Amino acid sequence: MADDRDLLPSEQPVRLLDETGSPVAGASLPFPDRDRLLAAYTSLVIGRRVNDQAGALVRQGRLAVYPSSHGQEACQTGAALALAEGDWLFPTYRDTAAVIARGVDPVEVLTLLKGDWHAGYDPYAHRVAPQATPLATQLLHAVGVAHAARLRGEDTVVMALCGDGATSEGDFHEALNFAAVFRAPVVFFVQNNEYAISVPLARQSAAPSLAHKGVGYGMNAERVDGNDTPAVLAVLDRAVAAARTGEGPQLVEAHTYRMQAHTNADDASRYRSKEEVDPWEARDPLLRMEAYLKRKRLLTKARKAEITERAEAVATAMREGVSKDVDPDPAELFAHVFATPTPQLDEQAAFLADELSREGN
Amino acid sequence: MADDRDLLPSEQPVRLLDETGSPVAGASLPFPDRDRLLAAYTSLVIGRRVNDQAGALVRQGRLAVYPSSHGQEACQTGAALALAEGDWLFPTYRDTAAVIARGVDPVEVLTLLKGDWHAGYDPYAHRVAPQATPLATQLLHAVGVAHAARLRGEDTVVMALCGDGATSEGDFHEALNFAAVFRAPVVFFVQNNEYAISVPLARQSAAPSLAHKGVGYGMNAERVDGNDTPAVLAVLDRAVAAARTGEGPQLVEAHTYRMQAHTNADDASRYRSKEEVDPWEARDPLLRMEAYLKRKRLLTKARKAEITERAEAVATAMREGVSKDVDPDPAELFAHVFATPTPQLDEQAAFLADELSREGN
Amino acid sequence: MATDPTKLSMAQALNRALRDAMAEDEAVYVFGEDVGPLGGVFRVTDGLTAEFGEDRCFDTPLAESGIVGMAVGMAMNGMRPVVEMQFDAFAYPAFEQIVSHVAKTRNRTRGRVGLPMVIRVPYAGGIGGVEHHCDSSEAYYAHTPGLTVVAPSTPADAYFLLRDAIASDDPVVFMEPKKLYWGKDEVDLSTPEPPIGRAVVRRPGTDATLIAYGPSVPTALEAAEAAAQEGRSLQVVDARSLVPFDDATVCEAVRSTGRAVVVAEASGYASVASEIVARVTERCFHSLAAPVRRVTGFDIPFPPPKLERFQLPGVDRILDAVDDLQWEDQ
Amino acid sequence: MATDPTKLSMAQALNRALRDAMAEDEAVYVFGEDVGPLGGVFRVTDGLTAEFGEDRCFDTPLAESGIVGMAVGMAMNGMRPVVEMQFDAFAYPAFEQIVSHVAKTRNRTRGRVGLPMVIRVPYAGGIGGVEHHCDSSEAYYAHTPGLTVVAPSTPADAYFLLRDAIASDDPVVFMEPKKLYWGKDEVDLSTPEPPIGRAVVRRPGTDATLIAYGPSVPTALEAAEAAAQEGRSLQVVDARSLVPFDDATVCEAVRSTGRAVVVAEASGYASVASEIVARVTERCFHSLAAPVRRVTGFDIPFPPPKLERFQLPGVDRILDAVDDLQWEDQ
Ligand SMILES: Cc1ncc(C[n+]2csc(CCOP(=O)(O)OP(=O)(O)O)c2C)c(N)n1
Ligand SMILES: Cc1ncc(C[n+]2csc(CCOP(=O)(O)OP(=O)(O)O)c2C)c(N)n1
Ligand SMILES: [Mg+2]
Ligand SMILES: [Mg+2]
Repeated sequence: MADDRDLLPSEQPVRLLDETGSPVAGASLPFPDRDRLLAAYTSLVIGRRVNDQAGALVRQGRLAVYPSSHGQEACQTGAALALAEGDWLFPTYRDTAAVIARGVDPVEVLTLLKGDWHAGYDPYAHRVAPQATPLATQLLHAVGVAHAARLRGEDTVVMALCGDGATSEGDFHEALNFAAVFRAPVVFFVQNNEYAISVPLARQSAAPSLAHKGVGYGMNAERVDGNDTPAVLAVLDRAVAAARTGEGPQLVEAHTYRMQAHTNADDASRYRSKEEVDPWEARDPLLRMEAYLKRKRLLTKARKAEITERAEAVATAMREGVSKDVDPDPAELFAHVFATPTPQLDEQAAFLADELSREGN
Repeated sequence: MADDRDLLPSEQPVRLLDETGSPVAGASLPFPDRDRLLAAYTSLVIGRRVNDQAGALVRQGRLAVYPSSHGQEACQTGAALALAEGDWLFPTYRDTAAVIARGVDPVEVLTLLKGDWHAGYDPYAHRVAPQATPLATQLLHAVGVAHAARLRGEDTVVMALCGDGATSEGDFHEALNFAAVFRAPVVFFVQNNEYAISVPLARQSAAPSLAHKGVGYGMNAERVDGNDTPAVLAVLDRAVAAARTGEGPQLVEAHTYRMQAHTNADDASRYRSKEEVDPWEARDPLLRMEAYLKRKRLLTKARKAEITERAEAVATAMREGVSKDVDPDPAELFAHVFATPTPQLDEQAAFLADELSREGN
Repeated sequence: MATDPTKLSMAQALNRALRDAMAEDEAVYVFGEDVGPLGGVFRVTDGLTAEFGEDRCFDTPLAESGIVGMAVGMAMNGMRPVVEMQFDAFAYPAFEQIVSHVAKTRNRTRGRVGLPMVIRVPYAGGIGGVEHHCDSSEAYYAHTPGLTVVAPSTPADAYFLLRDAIASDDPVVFMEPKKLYWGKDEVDLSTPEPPIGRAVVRRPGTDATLIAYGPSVPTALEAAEAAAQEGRSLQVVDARSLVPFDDATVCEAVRSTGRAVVVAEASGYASVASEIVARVTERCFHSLAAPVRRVTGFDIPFPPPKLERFQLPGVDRILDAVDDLQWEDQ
Repeated sequence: MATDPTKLSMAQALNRALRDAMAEDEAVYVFGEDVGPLGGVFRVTDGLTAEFGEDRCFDTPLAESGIVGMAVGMAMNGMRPVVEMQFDAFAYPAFEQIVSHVAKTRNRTRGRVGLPMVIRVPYAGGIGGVEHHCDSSEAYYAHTPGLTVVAPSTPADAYFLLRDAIASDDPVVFMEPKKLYWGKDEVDLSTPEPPIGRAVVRRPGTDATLIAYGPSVPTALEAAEAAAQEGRSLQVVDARSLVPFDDATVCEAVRSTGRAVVVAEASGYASVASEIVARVTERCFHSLAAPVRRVTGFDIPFPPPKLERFQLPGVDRILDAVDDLQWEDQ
């Protein structure tokens, strides 16, 4: 009991870079190494490009909707890069860039938003759960996956993502509590982007920070500047290592900002001002990282061009893939409800097939 | 942010009396006054008598089941006595003694466990919500009642009770969070009696204490020795006053122990030993309080006899009332589903009436 | 309150109903996710915070059980809360509150504590929504004793049913067909629609009866129009009020034609459509020339946007079902 | 595994099924509230922690959404969790997990992620339980596409259905009729009952068919016995598997008698009984001499103990319904 103060997160979010991209003095964690920083930068650039490209596809009517992580790419990058191959990622609808950074084919990821099917990728291929829509529900699945791995003696870590709004749901509480009680190796990574659609953080919580919620579960918690890529990486690396080595679940809150509307269907001008948004432009994670790498002479022109090219290639593949018209087979509607369709589903499938054949489809 | 440490509850539960009933040195709160202490003692004695009588009624087959608060009477007393007349109490199934202490007729309270109807008393008469069975759900109702009162400018406080097990439910989280965000005048009073049926506290939480959960909501939290009547009263008085004067919701955890099985239907020997239970006998809230009052010469023989007599009168009324055979009218089954029965319910009521008349009922 | 007929979308009609109810009764409170400054993701609460202040229409933390549970407490304490669940599937976290408290409180307190509250649920498909945004969840509520459940099919109906729901002393689950939010229609605020509990014959007809509600009513009307072209006269009954159900109107309609098809978007198994088939058959058995047919969603999770048209009851499918009503026996 | 017929209560048969499944397949994990050292409030998990260790059968924090959500994750990761909801109404906090994930995961992942898990729900009345302990909640699950829903009516059935459920690659909601937990019957572990998906004719009969499941099966059998005394021959079909439903067996039975009564304890509106009436009528219309009747719970919250006998389908009520099947037309 004497050490419950250790459960309090740091007073200020961990920072390695200031807003101009200069290293801050007296940082509490070391910088990730050079290779990791370059990998992170690559992922940042691709993430931004993915967000932009998806936005364009929405405007062209190729995607119905896209919840962009523009401005949150440092978090997206960190979430993916902190994991080992055998680990699991549990993303939300906003974490497309993280899913792609983990290796999933962007076109498969966008199946959902294109409307062809629900989850478009194989969750087992890269150990990425389907993107979750019902808020906070996926956090419990993450605990289950982690607990199962632990019971089998595997050293899998599960990274479970959610937003600030989702922390208000009962499932958030139950997930953190189950993880803590069972010491399940989960890193709960909350991207606090200040909004849940139109609802500001002050309506979600009266706590000093969302990381403070860790105390109530006896869980280590940390806060990080979510637009500071090296810091996000360093904090998540530490959290993943702690979870992996049996220190139990970890809670990390990243302070970031949702630069765009909730989705293209949203009108952010109804609830926040340009004056509020503008200062965040200066904190852009990509600019900060680039400034740092340049200052450290880690980013040559050639390197940069190569990365930009890679990002362009991803965008092109995305554009082409998403623009391909797929005609999902209605018969599939009945195929996956159960491992083997019930007699009733067989009847219903036959009914539809008959209907379609009569329509000459 | 500099003061988030203030959110941490005290390192040790607040205590005014030690286990022998002597005042502890350096207590953080003053003793309640003499009249209040005597009122509390009276309520303790009645509460214990109510618990014993209900147990006897179960053995006689007059009550189907009774979840006893034996050993938790200090908490039951404090919860009722800390409230003003216009305040509300939201009890659980285990809080029969608190409900009675608030003035509700014991026989009406026991309607539920006798099986005559569900909630047997008028919740508006003493501002006591029906005893809640689905765990933690009532905490949200408490927030709603408090919020409504606050919106109307009333200075009502709502005392919302739950057990240690119930803190794991999503509704606990949502209730505390809503209360904190809306600054609703609710005192959440958790009776941590170490068990949820058979499940020990260690399976509910890995936090240093349940009071630590307040931190995650930015809510004042306190811990108290739940078998120390003056301390419970002092801590709840302070919490109620804080809630009433606009300081927002309060969380209080009482450390106590469920002396008996969960209910008579439970077999506690399956999950805990006599060795674990026995030491708690010495911490009995009634004995401690009595020792203190005697030491302070506040409890004369005559006074004690008078209180015992009052408790006996309550028990007698309970016994007689509960033993009266009530024949609930089946027609009532259809009367309260809606303010006005639907045509379908009228039909169903007529169907049953016809059936009964044919049976000669 | 203007009384001239005006053209309103269903979303606007609902907004108008909320405004009028809030203006008339200061016990009416509106809250939920994004219902404040944003005005709701479907703009049904647009302008309410501005007009009535932050106390009367406000955003809550993101937790549906919390929203419904808080509404229970406010209703216990003299208010008439109207809460919004953002989408059908996002009401499920509140299921325990709805089933164990909202539905049961009057009964369990022997009539002492009524809960005058409305739970608005934008529901069903037809808008190309992604998974978890298109569930037809009415059966869960309709099966639960103690809940009044209604579904409007026109802007005027939406206005008056919502006013009625807010005025009700009992909890009402108010199912709003999302795909009808934007369609405009004349609304004459001076001519009330029938109250909760009453079905409405939306189109007369003599050969067979279509029984529909909510999003399926316009489709049923379209089907009747198409059938008329082919010389078959279909009657269309809008059930509107799923609980309480208007047996009298529905059965009179079915008896008058002797044939019936129930049209509903939800998966058919153990659904409101099953109930309508069962109760109509029980009551009209000897007037029926053929078994009552159902056109419902298949027993599958709601499909992705590209496939949703196969799940939704369409005109052709309804007409096929009508063709199937054993006309050869005539 | 003993193969001699032994007398077991349903609770013991379920316990045996869990033990045998855990012994055979180390991927089977049992958890929930009080299922560990206590052995469950109904003792269905008695001895499992002692026999298989704390990893295989364990208590969780008190949170049903948590239990089901964690089971989803464990099932995703190679295990076969069997979770217990302590009582019917206490499964409601898990409703979102059940409807939005348990039921939909295989479908939404295009068949890639199956969830082999069992959710055990002790349910229904007849034991004098207080409010929230007696709900017949099967319709909520049966209406939800993607869930297999079964309800045993005998110890042998309980054993084999639970083994089947655990072996299933799909999630099964396993409804255990509480009032049948203690009744003992011969169980021959060497003679399997039919698999999930099959109804069983529990008693032959020629005049009318009673269709029941779970807690209502013994009552239906009693009614048939009483009717036999009066010279009427009632057939009793135990539906057992609510999803998938055995249309073939049930319809064959109904056609053979031309009259049917569906018996179920749940409130009737939009229930599994409604579905059975609807689908039997759709399929057997011209074989029916009278409309299929229902004997169900009234559309009221489950009554307090002293009044529950009026809610439960009883022998007399079933016989009255049979009398009502328009015998005069014969
Ligand atoms: C259970 C549930 N309730 C409501 C919604 C509707 N909804 C989708 S996103 C969203 C806001 C989420 O905010 P946050 O958790 O902060 O994540 P962000 O969108 O900012 O990334 C809401 C209310 C939902 N998806 N699930
Ligand atoms: C939602 C819900 N789940 C499960 C139960 C069954 N149940 C009744 S009491 C209980 C234990 C509660 O423990 P705790 O909250 O510590 O209160 P105590 O009984 O110790 O006073 C359980 C699991 C319930 N009533 N409600
Ligand atoms: Mg957010
Ligand atoms: Mg307890």
